[in-house]
Amino acid sequence: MEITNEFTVQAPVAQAWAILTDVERIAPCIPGFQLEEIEGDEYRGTMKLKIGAVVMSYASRLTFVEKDESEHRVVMRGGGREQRGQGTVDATIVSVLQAAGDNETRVNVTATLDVTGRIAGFGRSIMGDVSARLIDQFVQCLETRVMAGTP
Amino acid sequence: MRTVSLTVNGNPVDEEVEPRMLLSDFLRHELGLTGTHVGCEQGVCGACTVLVDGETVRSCLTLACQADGTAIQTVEGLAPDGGLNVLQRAFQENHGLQCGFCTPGFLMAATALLERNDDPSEEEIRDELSGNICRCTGYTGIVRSVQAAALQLRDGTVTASEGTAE
Amino acid sequence: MTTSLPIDHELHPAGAQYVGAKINRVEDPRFLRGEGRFVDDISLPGMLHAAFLRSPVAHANITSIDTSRAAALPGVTAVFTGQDLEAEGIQPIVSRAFLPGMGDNLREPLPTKKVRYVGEAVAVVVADSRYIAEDACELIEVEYERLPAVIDPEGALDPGAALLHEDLPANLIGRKSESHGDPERAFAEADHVFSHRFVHGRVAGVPIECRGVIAEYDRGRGGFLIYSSTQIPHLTRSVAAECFGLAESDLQVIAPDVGGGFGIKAHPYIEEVVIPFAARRIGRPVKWIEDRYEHLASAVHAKELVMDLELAVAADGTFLGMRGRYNANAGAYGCFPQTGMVDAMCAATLLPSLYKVDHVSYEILAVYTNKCMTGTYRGVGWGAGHTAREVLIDDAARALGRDPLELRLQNCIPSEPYRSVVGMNYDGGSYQESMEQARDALDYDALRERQAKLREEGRYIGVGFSPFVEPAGFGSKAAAAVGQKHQVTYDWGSVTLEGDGTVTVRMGFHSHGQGHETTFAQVAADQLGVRMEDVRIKYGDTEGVPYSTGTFASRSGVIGSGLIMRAGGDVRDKLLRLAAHLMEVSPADIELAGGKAFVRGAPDTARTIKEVAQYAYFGPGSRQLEGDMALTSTRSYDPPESYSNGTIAVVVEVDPETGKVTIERTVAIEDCGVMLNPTIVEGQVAGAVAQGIGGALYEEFVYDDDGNFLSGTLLDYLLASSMEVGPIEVHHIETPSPVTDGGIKGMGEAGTLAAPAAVLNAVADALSPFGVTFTSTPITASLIRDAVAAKREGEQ
Amino acid sequence: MKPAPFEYHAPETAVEAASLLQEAGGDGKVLAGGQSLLPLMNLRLARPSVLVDLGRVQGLDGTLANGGIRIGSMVRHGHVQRSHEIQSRVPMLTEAMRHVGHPAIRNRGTLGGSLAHADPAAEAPLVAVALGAELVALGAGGTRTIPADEFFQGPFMTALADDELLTEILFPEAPASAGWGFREVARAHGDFALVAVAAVVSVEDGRLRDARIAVAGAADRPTRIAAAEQALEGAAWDAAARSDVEQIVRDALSPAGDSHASAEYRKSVAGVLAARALDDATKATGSTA
Repeated sequence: MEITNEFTVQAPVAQAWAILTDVERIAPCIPGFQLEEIEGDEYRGTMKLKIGAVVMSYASRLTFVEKDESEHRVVMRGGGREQRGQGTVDATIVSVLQAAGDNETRVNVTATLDVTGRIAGFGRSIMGDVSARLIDQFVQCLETRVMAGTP
Repeated sequence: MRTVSLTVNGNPVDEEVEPRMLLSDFLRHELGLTGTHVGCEQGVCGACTVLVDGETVRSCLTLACQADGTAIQTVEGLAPDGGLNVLQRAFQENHGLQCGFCTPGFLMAATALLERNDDPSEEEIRDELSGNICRCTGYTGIVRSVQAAALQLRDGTVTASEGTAE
Repeated sequence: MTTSLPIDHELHPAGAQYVGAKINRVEDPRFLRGEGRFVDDISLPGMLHAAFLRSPVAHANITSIDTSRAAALPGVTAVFTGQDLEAEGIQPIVSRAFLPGMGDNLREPLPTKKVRYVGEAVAVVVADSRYIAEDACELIEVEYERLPAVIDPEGALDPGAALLHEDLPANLIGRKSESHGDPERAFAEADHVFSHRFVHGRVAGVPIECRGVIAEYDRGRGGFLIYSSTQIPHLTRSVAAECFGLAESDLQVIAPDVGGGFGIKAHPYIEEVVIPFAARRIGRPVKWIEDRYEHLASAVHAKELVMDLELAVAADGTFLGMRGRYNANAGAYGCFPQTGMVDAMCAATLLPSLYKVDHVSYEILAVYTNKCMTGTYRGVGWGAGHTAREVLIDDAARALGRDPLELRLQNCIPSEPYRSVVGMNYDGGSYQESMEQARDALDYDALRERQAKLREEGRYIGVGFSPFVEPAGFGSKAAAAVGQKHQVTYDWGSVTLEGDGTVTVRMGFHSHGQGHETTFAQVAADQLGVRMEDVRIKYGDTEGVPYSTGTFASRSGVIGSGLIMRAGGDVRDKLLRLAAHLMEVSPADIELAGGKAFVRGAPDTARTIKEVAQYAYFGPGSRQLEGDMALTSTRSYDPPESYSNGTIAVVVEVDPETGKVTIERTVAIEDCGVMLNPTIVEGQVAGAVAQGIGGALYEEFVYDDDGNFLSGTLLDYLLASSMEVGPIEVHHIETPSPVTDGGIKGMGEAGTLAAPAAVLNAVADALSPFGVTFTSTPITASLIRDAVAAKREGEQ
Repeated sequence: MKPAPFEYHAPETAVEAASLLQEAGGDGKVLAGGQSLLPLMNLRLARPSVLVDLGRVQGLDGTLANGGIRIGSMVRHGHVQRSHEIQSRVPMLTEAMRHVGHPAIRNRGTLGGSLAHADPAAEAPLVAVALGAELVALGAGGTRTIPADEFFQGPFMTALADDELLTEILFPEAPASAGWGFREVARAHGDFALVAVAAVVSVEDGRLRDARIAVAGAADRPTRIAAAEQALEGAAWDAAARSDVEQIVRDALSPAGDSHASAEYRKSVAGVLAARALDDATKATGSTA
């Protein structure tokens, strides 16, 4: 499953790049994510996905596969495994940053998701809506908490 | 564990249950009333339908502890004398069952219907029973059975709870 | 002819009063009182409860399984994996090859190396309760190395496709081609050739009772007692015995009351090996009750076929030839005993159906994919192939400007016995008559007028016809006729007159809705002149009843009645001799009826059959009779091919803007030869039709491209309710079979086999102003609306 | 298919319930009718560690009519369906209940539970949005009133905090000139809506006024179609208006497709049902527009 999303942050592209590639800084804004340890290139933590009454907790890890500052393109690979149950999430997230003005950067995110287990087992698809909602929350948090505190 | 006190088919029951125990499991495995069947535990098939305070309820979507203080009726309580009541007999006479697995749920749903309305149209019967799935009969015999029971009840010759020995 | 019986051995011996009557079912009261005894209603002392951990991925190597945390959970007795079974030498279930180039398919009860579909059992937990067992399943840690999922049946044969079974050269299960007549020429000379690719959706019977197994091991005797919700207790015993390396009689398999089967429970399953294994290891009885997710994900699916059909038609509408290619998406394993070829094979061999067509060819293949294995479901591939053919015929009729029913009547075979070009031996029927009767029942001309009128008001009703032949009374010869020569059937039954004058019939045919306790009691009572209430039908326990391949493929009615007529006839002869001896007359003068034996024409001479039986068991005088006087007989019966027929017609209203279909009326004309009990025939027809309607409009097992299973609840796999199905009228025609005992033809599958085509044809007929046609099932509201919209856009 | 273990509480007051939820700190869940929650728990998709059963809480199962009507959050769907008091004030809600599952589901399921569950295809949230209902939430911090438009925030997501529960729902009084329509298409009777539309409109001097059109099943939450409402203001309900509304509603939505219905289906049928619901609504006003 592929999910595409675009959002805009109020910051010049260089600054946005610096922030968005700094996992420790953006981690608090990833909805439900709790960063627990960093080992070398790998960021580990718990991802708690809450969709109404449905709560899925994943032991997750995140690594950078590609970080191309000249093209402002970053590829991350994430993986998670349900803490109770057998489901997994694997994601490849490609983000491309583009200046949209002096103090504005457009971020294009394409996530390729491979979800297995109970959550993947339904005919009614809400994944698209859910991820759009999560990205909204992420951007909102980014703007109010991370960007606001950036000189 | 929690204590629940209720009546089942008129008999008082006091039991300790784990909060997560489903009412369907409680009736079947704690009380041994295996006439109530479990077909999906997803709230769709209706096989586990029982009457709680006179209303149809999916016992797989009810916790036993939620039933504390209620009066429950199950299929075993329909014909206490070991015969068949009007509705049950109508099911036999109109081929309203084949494998018999969904049957208790249909009987309970039809009992609640006839309790409220002794002259339901075919459409009303189909609507009221649409939460119960039967894979054997194509519903033809079931609808006919409920119609036949309603007719007898309207005649006034029998009452719903009246049992007849086989 | 294979069956010449003495005159006494007939369905209606003198005095018969039950066969053919509408008799209420004798098994009903226990179900109506909630006193049926299904597997989950059984509890054995000391019994533990099992839950299976199932694969969340479609295709992967198992790199490790850590069960330690699960095993440590309080209340957990044991956790077993494939390694545990392998270590004790438990053998795989084998689905045997039967065509050149085909390989055996071995299925380990629990996989040791890889998983091949979402829902495949990987480990089993045994605990004090099902609740705890499920808690423990969540604590098992399995590492999977993912492999590409093979989902598409055509892509499965690509050279680059991932291989499901490493011991096989490809994902091909088997392939076979046949040609009859000269189809090349027929197609070359045809004025019209109609063709389509039809994709039949993956469906299943979905009985309301899921499966379930209880096993207990008798350490002293070294044998098992296994309760299973199965249609085939004897085959289950055979397969389990083979897996454990035990003699068959070391296992007792009991199928108690079974809450519907529809073919889904006509296969042995791995749980019937794993649960006994767990019971043996632990030394206590173990119960496993399949939950609905497990059932939907892992009990057999069926009928997923990609079918390429061609129909050659002459200018006057005569059918000249048919060609078909049938590719079955058979899932991850081969089912026992038919293999994954079953649906494609059944679909192809019934290609000409009731049409007089002299040139037919087909290619059959089946492939392994990372989906649940397929097996039999009411109507099997016959239904899928039937739908594809009948929809194509309606398309052809529209293109030719012909009435669909007339075109069919023009091409229909005669009523007399007929050998189809592919070699099926139809035993005669009411092929044309059933179509005409359906037409009359609908008041066809008036219906067409109403249709035209409503169209002017912007309302769309339509009618669809689906005439059918149904291979039934499935014995070895019928199996061979559908290409399944390897599926030998074998069935015995016994009839015993007890010392109290009651009659016990023992047979392997299990009853799970068919009403055997009634119909077979009717047959037996007529054979022995006893009252029906004095007959008991015993089935389901391998220790208590003779061998049977089992209840499926509309076979019990024909074979069971034949067995009872044969064995009952033997007992009747002895009963007549006993009565004659007791009454000091000649056996030829005795008549049996209503529980009494009397001298013909002198009812006041009557002695009750109880008196005669007591004379046999306890009366010293009876010992003067010579010869074997055991009041019991066990007989077998393997009937010749026989075919029911009929027509299903459906009237629908369709909302072209929302795709909503309302079924206004269903008429089913059924000719199953001599009927044992019309009430039960009608129930079988209506039930089968409802499942057919479900398959046409609502039901489908959906997998995504990664092999995720998207139909794990009954909210996803939608079953039709009383609101969707609507009223079903059943009409009878009774054309006795000239070849079966008693002229009986099997029945029960036709509705599921034929109703989908009637529904699709009716919807297409309703929407004919838009030019919409269908090439897949199910036709959901979304599919219908989108098809109308596509045609509308195309016109703009 | 059995629920994971949890701690169970059956408080007798709403305040007690709220404080139990607060103590649970995000791992608690309200059990109202349970007809959506228990299937999820049986599937172990939901596994709250604390379950707060509102079944014994006093005062949540009543109705109070006063122009509009206040309906307690624990009023069961079946009661809503049968209540003459509710039918006389919010007949659209009565009609919508016919589409909620089946009788046995409606006998347990509650209005508040359905709203808090916020299924984007559910009927009660749709009606609440269409009629401009207000939802009253009680939390440890006290009571607040949330307009339905703001309450639904995404698929199964609401404005309720973890420690809040719904106590009542206020449906405003409808103007005498207003008519309503409710249309739904489901795969089968009682199944979730593929698409449903609720519409309210008044007719004054042959012109449409104050139309409210809301759609369920075609967005991540029940959604008003403002563009269509504006287009109808002052218009006559004729073939052109009808076709405009159909088009506007369709264009306003960008639903996802799934194995039950395509995206195009949901968009298009939303338009069709909007027009039909408005047919019903205008007819119900008794005036010609």
